[in-house]
Amino acid sequence: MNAAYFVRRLVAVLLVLLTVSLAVFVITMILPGNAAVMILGEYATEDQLRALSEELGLDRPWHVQYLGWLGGMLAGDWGMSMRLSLPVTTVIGEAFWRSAALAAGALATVSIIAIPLGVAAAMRRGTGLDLGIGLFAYLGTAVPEFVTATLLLIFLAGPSSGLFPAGGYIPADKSLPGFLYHMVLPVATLSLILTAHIVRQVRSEMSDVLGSDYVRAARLKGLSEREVILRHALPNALAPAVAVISLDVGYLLGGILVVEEVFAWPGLGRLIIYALQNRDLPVIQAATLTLAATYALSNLVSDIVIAVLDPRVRYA
Amino acid sequence: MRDLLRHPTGVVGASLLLVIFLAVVAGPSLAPYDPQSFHPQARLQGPSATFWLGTDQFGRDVLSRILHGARATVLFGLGATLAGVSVGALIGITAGVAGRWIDSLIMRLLDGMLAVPDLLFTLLIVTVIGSSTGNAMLAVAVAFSPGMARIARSAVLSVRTRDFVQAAIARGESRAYIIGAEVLPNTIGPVIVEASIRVSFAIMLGATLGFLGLGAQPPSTEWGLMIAEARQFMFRNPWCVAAPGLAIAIAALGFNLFGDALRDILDPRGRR
Amino acid sequence: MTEFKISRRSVVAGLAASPVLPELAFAQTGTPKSGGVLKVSHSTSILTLNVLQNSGPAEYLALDMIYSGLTRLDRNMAPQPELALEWKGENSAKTFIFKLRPAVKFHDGSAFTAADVVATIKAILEPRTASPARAVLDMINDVVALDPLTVRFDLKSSYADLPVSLAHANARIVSEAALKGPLQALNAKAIGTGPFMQETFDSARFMRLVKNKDYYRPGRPYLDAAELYLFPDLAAESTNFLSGAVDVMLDVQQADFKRIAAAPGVQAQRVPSGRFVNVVMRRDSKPFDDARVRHALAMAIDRPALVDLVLDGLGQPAADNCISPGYRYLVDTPVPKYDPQAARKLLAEAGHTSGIKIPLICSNRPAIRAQVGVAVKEMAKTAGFDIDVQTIPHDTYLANVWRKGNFYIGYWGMQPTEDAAFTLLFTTNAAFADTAWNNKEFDDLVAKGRETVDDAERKRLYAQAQMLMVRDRPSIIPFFQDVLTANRTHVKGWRAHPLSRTFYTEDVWLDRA
Amino acid sequence: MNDAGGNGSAEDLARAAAIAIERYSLAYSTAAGPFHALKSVSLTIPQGRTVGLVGESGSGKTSLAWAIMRYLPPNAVEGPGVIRLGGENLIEKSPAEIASIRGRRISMVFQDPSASLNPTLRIGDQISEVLMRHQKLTQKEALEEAAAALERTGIHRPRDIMRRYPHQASGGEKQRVVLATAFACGPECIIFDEPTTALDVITARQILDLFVRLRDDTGVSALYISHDLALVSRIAHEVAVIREGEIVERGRPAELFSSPKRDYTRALIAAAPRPENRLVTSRIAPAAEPLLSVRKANVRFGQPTRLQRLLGQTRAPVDALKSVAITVRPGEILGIVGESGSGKSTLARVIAGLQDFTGEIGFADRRFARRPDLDRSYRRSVQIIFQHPDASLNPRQRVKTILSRPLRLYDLARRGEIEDRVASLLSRVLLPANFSTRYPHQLSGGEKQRVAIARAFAAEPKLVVCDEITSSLDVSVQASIARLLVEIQAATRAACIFITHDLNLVRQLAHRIGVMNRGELVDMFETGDVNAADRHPYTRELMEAVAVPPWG
Repeated sequence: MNAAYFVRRLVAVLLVLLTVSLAVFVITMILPGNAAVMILGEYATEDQLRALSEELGLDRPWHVQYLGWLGGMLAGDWGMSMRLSLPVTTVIGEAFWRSAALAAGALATVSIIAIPLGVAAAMRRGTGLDLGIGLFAYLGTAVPEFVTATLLLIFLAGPSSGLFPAGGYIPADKSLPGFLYHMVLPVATLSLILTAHIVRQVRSEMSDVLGSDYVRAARLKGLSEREVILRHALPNALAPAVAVISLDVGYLLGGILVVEEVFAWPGLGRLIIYALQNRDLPVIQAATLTLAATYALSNLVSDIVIAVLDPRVRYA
Repeated sequence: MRDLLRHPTGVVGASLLLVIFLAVVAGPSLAPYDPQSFHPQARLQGPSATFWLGTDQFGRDVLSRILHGARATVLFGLGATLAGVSVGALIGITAGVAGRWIDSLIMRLLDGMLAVPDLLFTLLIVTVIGSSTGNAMLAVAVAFSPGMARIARSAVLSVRTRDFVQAAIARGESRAYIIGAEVLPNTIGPVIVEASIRVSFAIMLGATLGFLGLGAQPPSTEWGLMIAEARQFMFRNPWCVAAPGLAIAIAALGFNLFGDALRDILDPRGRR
Repeated sequence: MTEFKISRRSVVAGLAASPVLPELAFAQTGTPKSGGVLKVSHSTSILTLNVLQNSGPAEYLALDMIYSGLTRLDRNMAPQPELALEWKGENSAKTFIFKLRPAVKFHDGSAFTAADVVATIKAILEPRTASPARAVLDMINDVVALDPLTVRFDLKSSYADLPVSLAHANARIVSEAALKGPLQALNAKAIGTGPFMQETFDSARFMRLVKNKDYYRPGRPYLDAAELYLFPDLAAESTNFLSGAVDVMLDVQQADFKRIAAAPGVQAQRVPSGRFVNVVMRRDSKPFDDARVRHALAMAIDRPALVDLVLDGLGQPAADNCISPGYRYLVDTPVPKYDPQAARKLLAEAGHTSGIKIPLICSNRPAIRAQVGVAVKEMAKTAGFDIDVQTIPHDTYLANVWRKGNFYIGYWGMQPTEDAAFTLLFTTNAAFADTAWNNKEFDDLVAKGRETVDDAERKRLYAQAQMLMVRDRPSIIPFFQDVLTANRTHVKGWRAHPLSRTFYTEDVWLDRA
Repeated sequence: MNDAGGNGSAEDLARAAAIAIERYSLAYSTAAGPFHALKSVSLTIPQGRTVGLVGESGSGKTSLAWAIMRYLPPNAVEGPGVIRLGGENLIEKSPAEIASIRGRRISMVFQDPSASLNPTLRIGDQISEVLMRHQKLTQKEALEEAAAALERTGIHRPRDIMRRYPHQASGGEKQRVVLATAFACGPECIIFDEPTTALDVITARQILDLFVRLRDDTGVSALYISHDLALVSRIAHEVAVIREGEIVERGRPAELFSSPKRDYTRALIAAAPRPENRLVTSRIAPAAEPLLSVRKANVRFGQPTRLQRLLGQTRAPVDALKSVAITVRPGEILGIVGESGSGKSTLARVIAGLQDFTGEIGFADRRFARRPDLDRSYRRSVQIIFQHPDASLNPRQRVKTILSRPLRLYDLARRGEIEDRVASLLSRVLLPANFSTRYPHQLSGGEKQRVAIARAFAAEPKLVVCDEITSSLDVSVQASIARLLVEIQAATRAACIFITHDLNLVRQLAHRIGVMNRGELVDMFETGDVNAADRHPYTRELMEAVAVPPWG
């Protein structure tokens, strides 16, 4: 993996983030009913609204605000949250790791379940197992997250079964088992939909590989079926599978928004929904940028993993 | 068209879509009750002879609301995807055809917009232009256009290098003719396939917006909103959540299966 | 503690609509035990701890525990001594002298003196603070500390209910030192004199308050600590409460009340209150300038059915009179009967022979506004009103429609006094006037009522004011909402309060078997 | 069905034979009913002998290979008949037995070496795994043996190659690896499925020589499947011709070619291009004024842009054309020959105005220095025809639209005349008029190429550039297309640049031949002086590598 490739990719990520920051800033700038009204709420009078918006700098020309904001972002001073009167960095800092835990849990679960399922479906193409997996894959992608979350809530966390806590969060340092126990349902919801999506992709990648010339050549060399699958087919199907999973990180980050809202998981997703409803501009801008940065970096990481798996990319 | 019927997922997909299409077109006239009228005495009842799918918290007939809501929900999905596809395809084709710096500029912009997850991107836009069905549709369309642009662009690039386009260039055909008669007709296939699969995403995105209270607003009969409103009463009458949920699943499944079948038929290599 | 007696008439009205009602009057069983942590779940986030500015339901609970005011309302809305031991009004309630409780310390150890009271009241009266309490205290001309434990209030006009106004949730006493710094500092750090002290505050997740050992009321609070957990999703909150993970569910949704009440080990509480949704009809705009149109709409709404549909029976029909049961000077005004035909005839008389087509704006938060909007639209249809319900985001409503639109849905909590209720919306220069009623006779009645100390005279004045409201109907108030809360049976002393601003959490104890 | 030699019973013949196939039939069940790939085929491969199997695409030759290797798709339906390997009937073998036979007693070499090697595994491992599986060697021993096997193929620095990944080796090297793997376990028989088709002529010749050497060293019997009759005849002891699933004729190469018994064999032999039967009789005066003169044509690919240079990604640019100069005289057919990557296609694209270049193009009396300068009149008089027939026609247009496009573009026909002008164009390329309403996917490869030719000549061009227009067609179709091109060229007096890698074919129809290698024109000569002394060494090397049919 030569350094030039790495540098080029990093530059691309920075460029992407710059575009996102500009887009997010412009979008938040034209929010109707500005933040001051939201903060002071029903009891504010006109003069108070003006005073607060001056204080928040909402009246300066937008490009001045953008440069000021961008400068601040780079210098690590992400400003103060308008409603929570806490520095944005702390607000996002805490929330980010909680969402990261959910995302990691979901990605791990998906990799453990979706890849073997996809491979099995491809190897048993046309049999009952393949059709069953296909149906599950279609159903999984046809049901929105909040419906799956609600169903899990009723059946697995309801007073009758009481298997899992109905949402809520316990910090890992306080009690790790409690932390993991509360993660089960949110991760299950996210994994259900992601697995459905990825099984189909892995299945088609694997069936491509199984139909390839080099797998045929391996079989015609008299290698056992196990050797053909493990040494020849699987390694070649893994690289594209990783690429597909990294693309779905965006899908996952979207799903987190809903899952955190339903299961009261105080992560970045819920922070964004709160910020959008309360027009908390600095938090909206910073949180969206963080999510976009995570997604861009996850693509970079997956590129590296792919390079490790596929020599053709490594020695490009 | 007939090989669509020989294709298993195609048949299932097409039949589901037929049901949905029937609901969209004939829904309001088929509905046994007025979707808004209250039946206070029959609140939150399960399916019965009089109310085939039960009633919601105001005693309104769930079946009638689903039939009326088909139009709002499915046309929302179709409209958003159509708008997103046409805008996206336009951008993608210009990037593919123009090439050089225009292409890389557009691609950089698209990468930027694609870095933000679809749902978040839609939420941002809806918060800007206010939450209503129309605005939500516009937001989903804008959120879809980068993905579509990328697919349209790759379709154009793959066709551009084909010999029959090179032959046209060699003949000295005008740029407009080359794009119009040679490139475009051969890029429509992949764009249509992708569009039909994206309709299911659009429907689900719309439902999620309704759930977060940022999409369709009361008294709309959009299915996502119906689920959001009925969630408080789900323990007393699970049907008022299950029925619209099922409807969304059928619509999303229908478009998904149909899209996949279309892709297999159009892509001669046949992924099956 | 005094049990709360509901006047017979309001119970009957409430009962009519729902078959089973959980037992209301609670006997105090067992002797209170100290210790334990009370876990409370709530569905609205705690955004700020600035007691002068807050307005969120869960924020009132947290700040009621941390801060205390000069006086405090008991469940009969009578002002009880708190930081002020005693008070007396002079020259016909134009000046008041308050004697303060000695040897009280703030949580940071600093002493509580009259100077803190003066600083707090001045801060509230300062427009820039934008404190909701200013509306009920704007009759104060000056406040002076006579000595470290005595404060004198000089009022612009005599006002008998000053002790009640000083019990306002946002009129809690903040230390003078804290008020010297930037107001925003109060948002995240709260130092009061109340029974509990702030320990951790993570607004997105949970808040923990611990026992204030040197709280001025001996033996209180019983609890070691209280933890408030935020559940934005109602379904998740109710499931979590029923599975026993939390001890108290602050607000129960009407839809869930019956199910939670019937659950084992749960005690659901319901108390009528003055919280209402009103249909605002600006009189200075077409078509509501014609009284007949307003009366027609009033008759076109089936109020008992509305209570059933929207509140699931947990409330009482109202007669467009903002004074609800539970106020001292309530006048029993008849609830208009649902008579769409009469309404249609009245509309025709007013020139609208073919009915009226008009948009009704509802903010999307809280959801009850849109639910009432949709129900009114349906009910008024047969009376000839073709209402187009439009739901819009809350902040757009605040910025463009509230106090500007001619036909929209309002949502208001119960006020501590009749005077506060009238001057909130209906007097000409009310803090949030939006009906453009501007009735001089009504203004005089309220102003006189505020000044008279004699109880009988005040009752007569306020009765006349209420009759005027029902006659002119500045806005339609179709029902009053009950306050609903629920706790596990091992939680003792947790009571619902009509105002839901004061919670007496220091009296709560856990009867761990 | 005549049998080879016909002496002795089938059994004893079979015992001596490495592979004996008797009355074997095979059909594929498809949606449109069963497709009979092999119809009662009998074929014997004697011990230590090489049998060539020659047929066109779709003749069933590859199906026979799969049948022998017992690697049939699920929709295959086997009829009666027997396939014996050293006397054992393979059809009755269990999958486990077949797995142990494959690679040990019988192995296979495929057409595209780069596709049959696993891209994510080192080359050494892909050879050693066969040895470990069949010879039960340890990994170390297997790697040693693999290195030895590679050594035997004459590959230089075998240990270095073994550590590399397939994408780091050349086509020739990869085919040597595949051969080493096939010979590694000393099998009784090896099946070769067109092993040299994907390679350039010189490497192909080296691989063929290697095959002959290894075969003679090991005495292995072999089935060599190919569409190239001339090539097979040089290495096979016996040749069988297969057509639509039936073996039409078999015999020793010399007899077969000198006295073919069946018409199909005769047609196959005739179709194979032979330099001596010239298709072109016209003479071109050497001193004639050139129609086209290309001077100092340079094309460079991969020139890093300023931004890329900035970011330090300077990949070395590739010079596709290095100051090439050629001239074409009116009515002349100029042949251009070279391996893939020699720049011949780039030259074609430069002349047709599809590729930016530096240098100068002179046409008639006009000079062009840059691609954008090539105006419509130049583009009308210079037309190009591409290699792949199915890619050169717009799949969404009918033949009528495709052919009428040049007529409208250069307004050579008024609206009314279009219909019959198209008909005459079709008849000129020997296609029925009713083809005008068909879509490209309804035409065969040959028919599509005829439409492409018709489209080129519709513009009444002065010069037609043919870029390998016969390379992806079957042998018999190739011959007919070549003849058609020459007839039309003679009739219209248009000049033609005929680009190909097939030296035999170009010597049949070109007046002059240019030879290109790595972007340079290394040689240019009248077709007759092909064996003259002053030929460039590369030209001579090419001449030797090309198999010329043994007869005559």
